Parts: sequence; structure tokens; C-alpha cells
Amino acid sequence: MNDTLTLYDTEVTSRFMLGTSLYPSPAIMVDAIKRSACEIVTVSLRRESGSDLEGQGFWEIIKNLDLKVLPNTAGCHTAKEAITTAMMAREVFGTTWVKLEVIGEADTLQPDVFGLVEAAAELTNQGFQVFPYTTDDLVVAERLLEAGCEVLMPWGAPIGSGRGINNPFALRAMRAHFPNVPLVVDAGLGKPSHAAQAMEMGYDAILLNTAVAKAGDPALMAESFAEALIAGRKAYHADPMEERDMAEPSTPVLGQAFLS
Amino acid sequence: MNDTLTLYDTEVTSRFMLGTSLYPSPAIMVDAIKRSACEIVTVSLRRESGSDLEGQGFWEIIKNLDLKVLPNTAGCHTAKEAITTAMMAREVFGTTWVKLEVIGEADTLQPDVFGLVEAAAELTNQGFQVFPYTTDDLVVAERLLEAGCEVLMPWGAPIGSGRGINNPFALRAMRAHFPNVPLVVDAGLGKPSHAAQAMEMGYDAILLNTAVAKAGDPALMAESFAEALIAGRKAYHADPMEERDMAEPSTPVLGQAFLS
Amino acid sequence: MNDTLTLYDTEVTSRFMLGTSLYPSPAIMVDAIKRSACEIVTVSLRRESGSDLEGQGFWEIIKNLDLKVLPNTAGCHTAKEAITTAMMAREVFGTTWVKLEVIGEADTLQPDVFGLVEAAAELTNQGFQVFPYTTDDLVVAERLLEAGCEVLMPWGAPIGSGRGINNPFALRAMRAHFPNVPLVVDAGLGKPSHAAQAMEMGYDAILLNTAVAKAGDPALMAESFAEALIAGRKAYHADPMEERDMAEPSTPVLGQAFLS
Amino acid sequence: MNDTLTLYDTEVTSRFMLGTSLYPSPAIMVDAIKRSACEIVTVSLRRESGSDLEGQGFWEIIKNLDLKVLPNTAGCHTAKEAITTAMMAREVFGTTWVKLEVIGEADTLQPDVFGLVEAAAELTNQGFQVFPYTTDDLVVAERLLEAGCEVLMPWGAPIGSGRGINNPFALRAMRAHFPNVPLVVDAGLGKPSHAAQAMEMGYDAILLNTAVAKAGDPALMAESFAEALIAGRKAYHADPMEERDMAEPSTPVLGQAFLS
Amino acid sequence: MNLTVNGQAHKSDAVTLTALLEELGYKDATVATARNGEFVSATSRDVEQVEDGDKIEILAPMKGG
Amino acid sequence: MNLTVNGQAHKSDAVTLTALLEELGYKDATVATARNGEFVSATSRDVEQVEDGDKIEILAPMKGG
Amino acid sequence: MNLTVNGQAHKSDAVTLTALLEELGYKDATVATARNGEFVSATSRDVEQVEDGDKIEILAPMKGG
Amino acid sequence: MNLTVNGQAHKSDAVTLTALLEELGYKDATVATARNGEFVSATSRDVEQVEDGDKIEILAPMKGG
Repeated sequence: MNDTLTLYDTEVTSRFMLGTSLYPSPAIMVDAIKRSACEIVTVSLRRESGSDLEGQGFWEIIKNLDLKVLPNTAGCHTAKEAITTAMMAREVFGTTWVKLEVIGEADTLQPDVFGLVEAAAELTNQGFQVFPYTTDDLVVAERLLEAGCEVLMPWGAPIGSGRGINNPFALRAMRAHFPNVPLVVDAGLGKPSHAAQAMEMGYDAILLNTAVAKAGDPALMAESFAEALIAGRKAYHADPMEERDMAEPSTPVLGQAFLS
Repeated sequence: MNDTLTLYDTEVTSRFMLGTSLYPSPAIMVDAIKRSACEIVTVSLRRESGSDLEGQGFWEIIKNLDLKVLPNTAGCHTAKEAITTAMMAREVFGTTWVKLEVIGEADTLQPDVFGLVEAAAELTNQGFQVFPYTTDDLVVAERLLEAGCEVLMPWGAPIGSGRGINNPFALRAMRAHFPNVPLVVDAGLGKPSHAAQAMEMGYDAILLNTAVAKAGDPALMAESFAEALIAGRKAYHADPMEERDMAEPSTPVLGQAFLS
Repeated sequence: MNDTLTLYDTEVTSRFMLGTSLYPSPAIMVDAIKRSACEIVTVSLRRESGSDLEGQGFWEIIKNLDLKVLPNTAGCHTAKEAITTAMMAREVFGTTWVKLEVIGEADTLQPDVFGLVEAAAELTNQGFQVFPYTTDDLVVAERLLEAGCEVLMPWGAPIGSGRGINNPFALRAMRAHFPNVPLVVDAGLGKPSHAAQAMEMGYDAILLNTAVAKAGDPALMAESFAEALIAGRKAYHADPMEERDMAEPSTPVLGQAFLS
Repeated sequence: MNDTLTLYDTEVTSRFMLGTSLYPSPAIMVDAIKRSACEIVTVSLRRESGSDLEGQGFWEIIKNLDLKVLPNTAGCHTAKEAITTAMMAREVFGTTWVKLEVIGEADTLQPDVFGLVEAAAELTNQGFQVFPYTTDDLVVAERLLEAGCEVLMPWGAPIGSGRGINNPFALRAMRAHFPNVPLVVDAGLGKPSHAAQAMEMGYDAILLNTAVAKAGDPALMAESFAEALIAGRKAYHADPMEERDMAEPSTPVLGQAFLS
Repeated sequence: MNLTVNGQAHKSDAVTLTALLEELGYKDATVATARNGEFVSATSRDVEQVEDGDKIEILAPMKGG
Repeated sequence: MNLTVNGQAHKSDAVTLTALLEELGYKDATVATARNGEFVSATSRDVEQVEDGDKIEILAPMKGG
Repeated sequence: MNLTVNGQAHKSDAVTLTALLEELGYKDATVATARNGEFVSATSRDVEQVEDGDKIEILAPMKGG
Repeated sequence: MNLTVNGQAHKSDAVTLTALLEELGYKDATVATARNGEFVSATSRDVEQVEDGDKIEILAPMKGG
């Protein structure tokens, strides 16, 4: 089964995008990334500081992995901040990809959909390929597509909450509404069963970080998510049975012995 | 990681037990079993009929797979019927294992826990190794253990319903109550994410049939379940993060640029 | 609308049965009972002690309320204990009613369905009218009816947990299976919306204690539960709409102006 | 307990707002409205047609009820349409209140949050008191408040779906985020238990139509919703117990007899 | 003069909105009016000219959710 | 004679349950009694002998859920 | 002799279960047998008499869940 | 000349951004720069003047989710 995913002009085999933050150590991060078999990792820009040049060391590690990097605009609260950050990221990371985050609220880290659409349009105009971190709002999704986005990344639940898909109804509606747009569940997944569920619903990929990095054994958890994703994707292709309310015997009733 | 499962005196590597019923064809069944990588298949006894000897052909196919067989007592509504069926199965299949079903209600195919405990005790006395299909009732579970069962198989939902785990609270309580008894979720799972969830909850194995056999592509679904099980088991070992209500940024806040 | 409920030979108007334990004070208990408008309260037997004769005072308070009392066998772990307790209660409280509890497990306080059925049969033989605290197991329910019970009281969730209905699927199946038996959700409800839900599902009554007694304002909560019960019952009679997946406009589409 | 609700400068006692559409007959509508005890009904504007002047008759009926009317802009898909409709409604209904709907998607009838904020700002400038039908998006909510809205009406589920609160997590977050803004759950509720739940969560009021109008007995259902709302509000004030995972006996353990 | 009134083609010689309403039998009805997508208040109807090709909306109170 | 009354050791010379109740001050109380796990009805207390080592339960109405 | 074999009426002169199986063409088949609801092991079939009115079950391996 | 570099007060005589980076030891580092909230590309740093009161951001690759 050839089942690759095309994100803008890039074809990937793995449907797992993994964050690079919050790991107990760089070595564990590298191990987790390798065992996830992911082809895309997310990174950010932060202030370089002091003489240790922490960022340079991090960047060496990432470059050695030889993966696609997807820089984010985490922490930006306005379109302008996000746009400037994206331009800085393009230069540093040498990619036109950007995971566009415009954060609107501190407790839930939910997107500011107004700033998001504005920044997506401007960045697309400037030649970026935007991966917008968005909500499950279908109208916002339409606006992002009109702004030039060719991928949508709705949240499953608040970033780092690990709650899984808070509103499966809404994500199902989104999948049905945009059958041909690559849809990535970004944020909020906590367990591999959540990832399998997303894939069974027909989502194209998963992006996460905390659930792997904060597991007791991040590398093992990365492997687990990777396998659950693949399993969920196969289930989607295998066309699951419909749920029923009543039971139905699996063992044949015909030929049942009379032994009483 | 050595992570085998011991069921009575038998050690297995696969935690997936698969039924042999409801497939579109014997060839598809064989393909599904092989791709499930399961080591245990369930079978039944039914009336041999006519000149075609359907049962003999089926049995040849199963023997050629060289797996452990777990005969069931599906369709039995009394302890006596189940006991007689078990004795017949032991002779035919050459195994002391029996998946003990004493059905109590037609709409849900739920176990009759009274007949179940009675039959489990008698069969254990007669040298059987009983795998009881039971509910999530902890007291019934205790009785089954007292009757000599060394494995418990609570239902997730009605047989063939594909609903997944109807009462996660109860199954979690059962896992906590019997930390050292092999626990198998038997019946009601519909999608690989359900299987992953059961494994994440610490269940030891899964038994199912309909969800694979009635999928559009049974063999692919079998593979999907097998991988989801493995993923869920790894997640259990990897110690998942705790769910949180509030968001927590994955990308570091420290070093955030000021760009507005 | 005449909508009384007949429990054995007694007709009641209120469908709310309220416990008498855990209140901050006797005065608050009396207030809560009055505002609940319940006609049945549950009581227990405990060792009389010392010179204060606490039990006598409690009993005076209850007698003055002039309600039906339903003595329980709380804390009994065997059929024998429950039977003896029931006989003592019949003498003291002057009623053949008994809320039969045979507890099987300490963490969940779930019924021991084996002891329950045994005690129900014996007590019925001795002239009791048994209100069995049971699980959502349909086969156990059948046995209780065969034993002579004319009311069933399945749990919603563990006693005192306040979780609401843990397994709506199972309680719905029970309602469908026993359309003509008075069914009371006993234990586990925490909020009035849970009570309304049970009544909407067609349950005949609710029994609870902790959710009222442990509320910040027990009397107000009692009133709230009473109203929610009545509301839920009316909704059941009013035949609710079916859930839909897609939206449907409430305001007419016909005659929509064209204003763009 | 004085527990009125202030919506703009109007104080109401009832927390139930009821729609006037979809009833089997005008008489049943009137009966349902009366038994709901609501003080606010929603109405719309549609093309007057032919010689029967259906709208005039409807308006006479509504005026005779002597309630506050809340005209909606149902069916409007742009800010401009909604603004024009609101101005027409103000003249006809003689009120500055408007339930602002700017619909963005046909299958879910979800709000177009961009058009909504734009129209809310313009209408506020023109002296309207806007009741915006919105999503559970906190950033959109902030924008609506900035635009001058003093009430927010997030949806529970798609209009007319009767599913109840699809995303309780998000509505809880909204309540926590805006402790002092009147919040009304508008759309998607199907049963009185849903309304009780919303009130228990601290929501200030409920607006619905289909669940009453399409019930088998609309007037009885209206009464049921009204009571469930009141019950849920009381429960909110009475401070419900916390949910627990483990059981806790309600009947005292102290003084338990020893009878075995 | 060809108008579209509430979505229907309508021939009329009415010069003002007031005249049009009268012609249509809505003189005393509680209605709101719009011309070509713009609200026309009741007090302006006497002076609001109707022109060939106009799209007129005449809306009345109706049930709503 | 050594009894266990409601779980407490108790020395008594009461010959019957009635006498024991009186001795304990429960003569007029609303209580139910059991001896060694068996219910003893109020009407039998006069004749129900109490013996050395007996376990007596004297129960009163109490709050319950 | 009238038997019920696997739920069907069957006339037979077979004296033993072994004979009955042979008569039915199941001589070499992998089957288990029960007579009137009681299991009859393969080793007992030679000696297990079949009598008029007997209900015989002859079961074979079959798919199961 | 008083600058704010990455949020810290910094005194410098650097005329261009390139000079400032050199002064800070970031000459060979992989960094992106912004001046007063506007991106300054690497190729413009030689000509981008630094002025008193400027807010300079010098950002490096970092972990992100």
C-alpha cells in the first residue's frame, strides 16, 4: 500500500510530527525522535544567550538528524510578532515551512483566529508554506484555505493537556467538510489510543510533543505513538465495522447443539 | 523488553486472541490470522452435517496454522450445556483450555454469572483450564478465581457491538483490584484505538472476532489491531503523562523574543 | 397528569427516596427531607450505646416526619447478616420493606450478587418486600424477580462517588428489558442533572443520600434534586426529540429575505 | 433567594429564553410559552406574503403574550445582511435587542466569527444591545466584549441537533474565563438534563427552540425545561459535592452490628 | 416599471415605497422595508423613490429560534 | 457470667434478654436484639436465656443511606 | 429404532454409537459425541448402546469467536 | 549608546548589526536578527545602522513543540 502524505510539495511517509522540547536530555530527545521514525520535527527560535550558545548546540543536534524541520511561532500573540518570527525562522532554518501559532489566551493556549488568518495571508504572500495551528472552527478553516494554506492543524485539546480529542463531533465535521485538505491534529493528545482514534477518523497526521517528552520513557512512548498512528491509519483503510447497540453472536448459531 | 504473557502454564508473546468466525471466506480468515500474528485462535463445536463435512475442512485449515486453539462454549445457556460442550471440545481439539461462555440474555449476550461460576468450578475440578467470559463485576471475578480460574475475560461491550469499552471506570477498578491476574478484554471492541486504550489501562490481552472479520479488509484490520495492541502495551510500560485541565506550553517560555 | 408510582402495594407520588445520613446536623436533615418532598426515607440499625441513647432520639425525629421508612442492611457482607438485620429492622421499624444491601467489595461497595439473590429469596419467603440494591446485570435482575422482588434498584455508580450514571448503555438496556418493573437508580448520582437524565431514560425513581447531605446547602440541594426529578419525568412523558448529527434551522428558511 | 439576571438594563427572573418556531400549531406554541414561564421569546423577520398576511397574525399572538421579544438575524450569512436585518427588526419589534446570528456553514449552522464580530461592533455603534450567537472560542468572546456586547451566547451543539453540550471542557473554560459576563447556552440542547447541566456549570441562562417545539408534547416539555433550569440553578447555588473515584459508605460504619 | 418584490417579479407604477405598500395591500401591516439591500425606515417611505429594476424586501414578524 | 454486648465485654447476672436490657437501661428503648447472630424477637426476650460467652447485639434506629 | 441425530429424525439399526457414526459416514471424521445430553467419549462409543428415542449429538470443529 | 539586546540593557559603540554581533561573540553563530520589531536579514546586517535606544533581538534555534 502506497500511502504517502503530501504537505505542500513535500511527500512524507511518516504521519507523525514530533516536537523537540521538554525532554529530560538531548540524548533522550534524539533517541525518541529516532524511534518515532518521524520525518518532520518542530523547532522554535529563542534568544541566544551568554557564552554557552545553547542554541548552536541544539541546532547541531537537529541538523545531524537530517529531517525536515518545521519552525513554529510559539509564544507570539499578534500577527505581527508571528510574521517577524516566521521571517527570522526562514532565514535560520532555511525553510519556507512555518507552523503558525498566534496565541490568544493564556490558560488554554488557544489560537487567536483573527491574528492567525491575518498572519497566514501575509506569510503566504511572502512565499511561506503555512501550517496553521487552529481550532475546530470550520469558518476559520475556510478563511485559512482562502489565505493560501494547504494544510490545516486543528487542536485536539489545549497544548500540553494530554486530554485527547475534546470534541470528536467537531473534528469529524471538519474531516467531512474538507475531504481533500491534509488535516493534522496538533496539540492535546496524551496517549497513543488518542492518536489511533484521530487516524481512524481519517485525519492525515498528528503533531505532538508533551505526551512523548513527559512520558516516563520518552523513546518507548515515541515508538508507541508511531505504531498506534500506523495502526489507526490501516484501520481507516480497512473500513471498520459500524457500531451496534445490540449484541450479535460471532460464533454461528446454526448447528448449535442441543445438550440440555 | 521481554514482555511475555503466561496463561496457565503457557507463555505467549502475542497478546491478541482472534476468533475464526464471520469472515468472507476461509482464505481471508487465514490471511487475517496470519497478519494478526496471534498465537491463539478461538473455535467452537457445531453439528457436523451432510456429506460435505464442513467441520472437517475447517479443522484442517486451523491445524495447518499450528496455533494454540481456545474452544468456546458459545451458545450455551446453562452450566450443564457448557460443561458437556467443554468435555466434547477437549476430546476433539486435544486441549484442556476452554473459553467458558454461559449466556444469560439474548439482546446483550451477557454472561449468566451464576451458571458461569458453577461451570467454572466443575470444569476446573475436571482438569480444565478455564478462560471465563465474564462481566466487570468484581465479586463475580473473585468467585471465578476461587473456582480455580487463573485468567479473567471481562467484556468491553456486548459481543459483536463494536462499541469499545462501555464502562472504563469499572474496567479500571477491575485492573486495580486484581493486579496479578491476567485480564483479557473479550468482546465489544470495534476499532484498534479501543484495543490500544485497553492495553494502556494495563489489560494483558484482547480477544475479538467481529471487528476484524466484518471490516472491509479483514486482513488489514487484523494487522492494525495487532499493531495497536503492541503500541498500547508499550505506552503502558512507557508511563503516560497525566491529563491536565489547563494548557502548558511545550515550547520554552524562557528566551521568548519581544517583537511587538 | 396522574403519575403515581406503586412500590409493592404502596402508591407514592414523589419519586425521590432520600437517605438520612451524613448531614451536618439533625435540623438540616429535617429541613432537607422536607424540601425534598420525599415520601420515603432510608434508615439503618446500629448498636445502641451508652446513656445518651442516640438512636432513640434519631427515631423520634424520623417518626415525627410521618413518612414511609425503608430500612437498609448497609454494611452486611453475607446473606445471613442481611437476613438477620432485616428481621431486626422489621420489628423495630414496623415495616416489611427492606432495602437489601449485601456488600461484596470494599472499594466500590458493589453488591455481592450471589448473596443478594440468596437473601432476597429468603426474605421474600419470610414475608418481606425487598428493594434490592443491585448492579446493572440483567441476569441478576431476572434472578431477583424470580426470587420475588417487585422492585429493582441498580446502581448508577459507586455509593457516595457522585459520578452520575457510569454506564448509560447498561441502564438503558435494563429499562428496555424490564418495561414493567419499577426501576430505581440507587447510589452514585451527584448532581440534579444526573437525576433528570435517569428519569428521561424512563427510570421510575431515584434513591440517594450523599449528594444531598454533602452539598454546601443540603436543603437547597434536596429541593433542586426534587425539581430535577420532576422535570426529568415530565420530559420522559413529553417524548424528547431525537438527537441529530447535522444542524437544522429552527427559524424558517422559507421567506428568508435577500439583503446582500 | 433573590436571583435575578440582568441582561443589559433589563432584569429578568426566568433564565429560559424560548423560540417561537417549529410548533405544531400557534395554540400549542402559546401553551408552551406560557408553561415555560419564560420572559423572553425569540422571533424573526420573514417576507410577508399574499393576502393572508401570516406575519401579522403571528405578531398579534406574540404581542398578546406581553413578553420581551428578542429578534434574531437567522439565515444571514454576512455582516451586512445581519445589520440590515437588525435595523428592520428594531423598527418592527420596537426593541434595541438583537440576537445576532451570522451563519458561516450550512451543515453545522455555526457562526461566522469574523462577520459576527464585525456586525456586533457596528450594531453596538448604532445603539443596539447585541446578544451574539457564538462558538466556545475565548478569543472571539473577548472580541465580542470589546465590540460592546454585554452578553455572550455560545452554542452547546449545532442548532436543532439536540445533542446537548458537545464540549463541556470548553464551556467550563469559558465560564471560568468570564466570571462576570452573562453567559447563555444557545442551541443544541435536547433534553432538560442538558439544561440542568449547563446551569450547574454556572451558565446564566438557556436559549432553545427545537427541543421544545419538536417534542411529542411541546407544552409539557417547556414546563420540564423550565423546572430543570431552576433545579440546575439551585444546584449551582447549593454547591455540589465533588466527584470521587472510590465509594464511600453513606450509612455509618460506626456501630455496625456483628451478626455472622 | 419592473420590480422584484420579495423575490417575485412585480410590475408597478408606484412612485414611492408607501405607494407600493398600499398597492400590495400592506398599508396597515406591521412590516419593515429594504430597497436594494438597504434598510428604508417607515418614516422615509413617503420620500423613497422606487425605480425600475429595484429589489424590494417587505418583511413581517415571523416565528424564530 | 461473661458476655459480649455490642462488641464490648460485659459481666452480667441477667438470666434473660429482658433482664439484660433492663440492666443496661434499654428497658423502654426501641431496640432489636440478636443473640449469637440470631434474631430474638421482642416477644421472646422474656424466655430467651442468656448464657456465658454469648454475643448479644442490641440495635437501635440510626441514620442510613 | 427412531433416533434424533443432530436435531433431525433418523431411523437406524445401529447398536452402538460407533456403528451409528459409520452408518452416517462420520467414521473417520473428527467429531465428539453426546447421547441424551451426556458426553460420550470416543473410547466409549464401541460400548455405548443406542436406544430408541435417543437424542444423539455429533459435533465437529467449527469457526467460533 | 544604550541598547536593549535580547531584553537586557547593553552599552555598545557598534555602528552596524554585524558589528554588534561580533562584539557579542555571535559572529559565527546561526542567529536571526530583528531591530525594533522588524526582521533584519543576514545580508542587511552590514548596512543596518544601530541607534541609541534600539531594541535588538538575536534569536537562535531552540527546541519547540
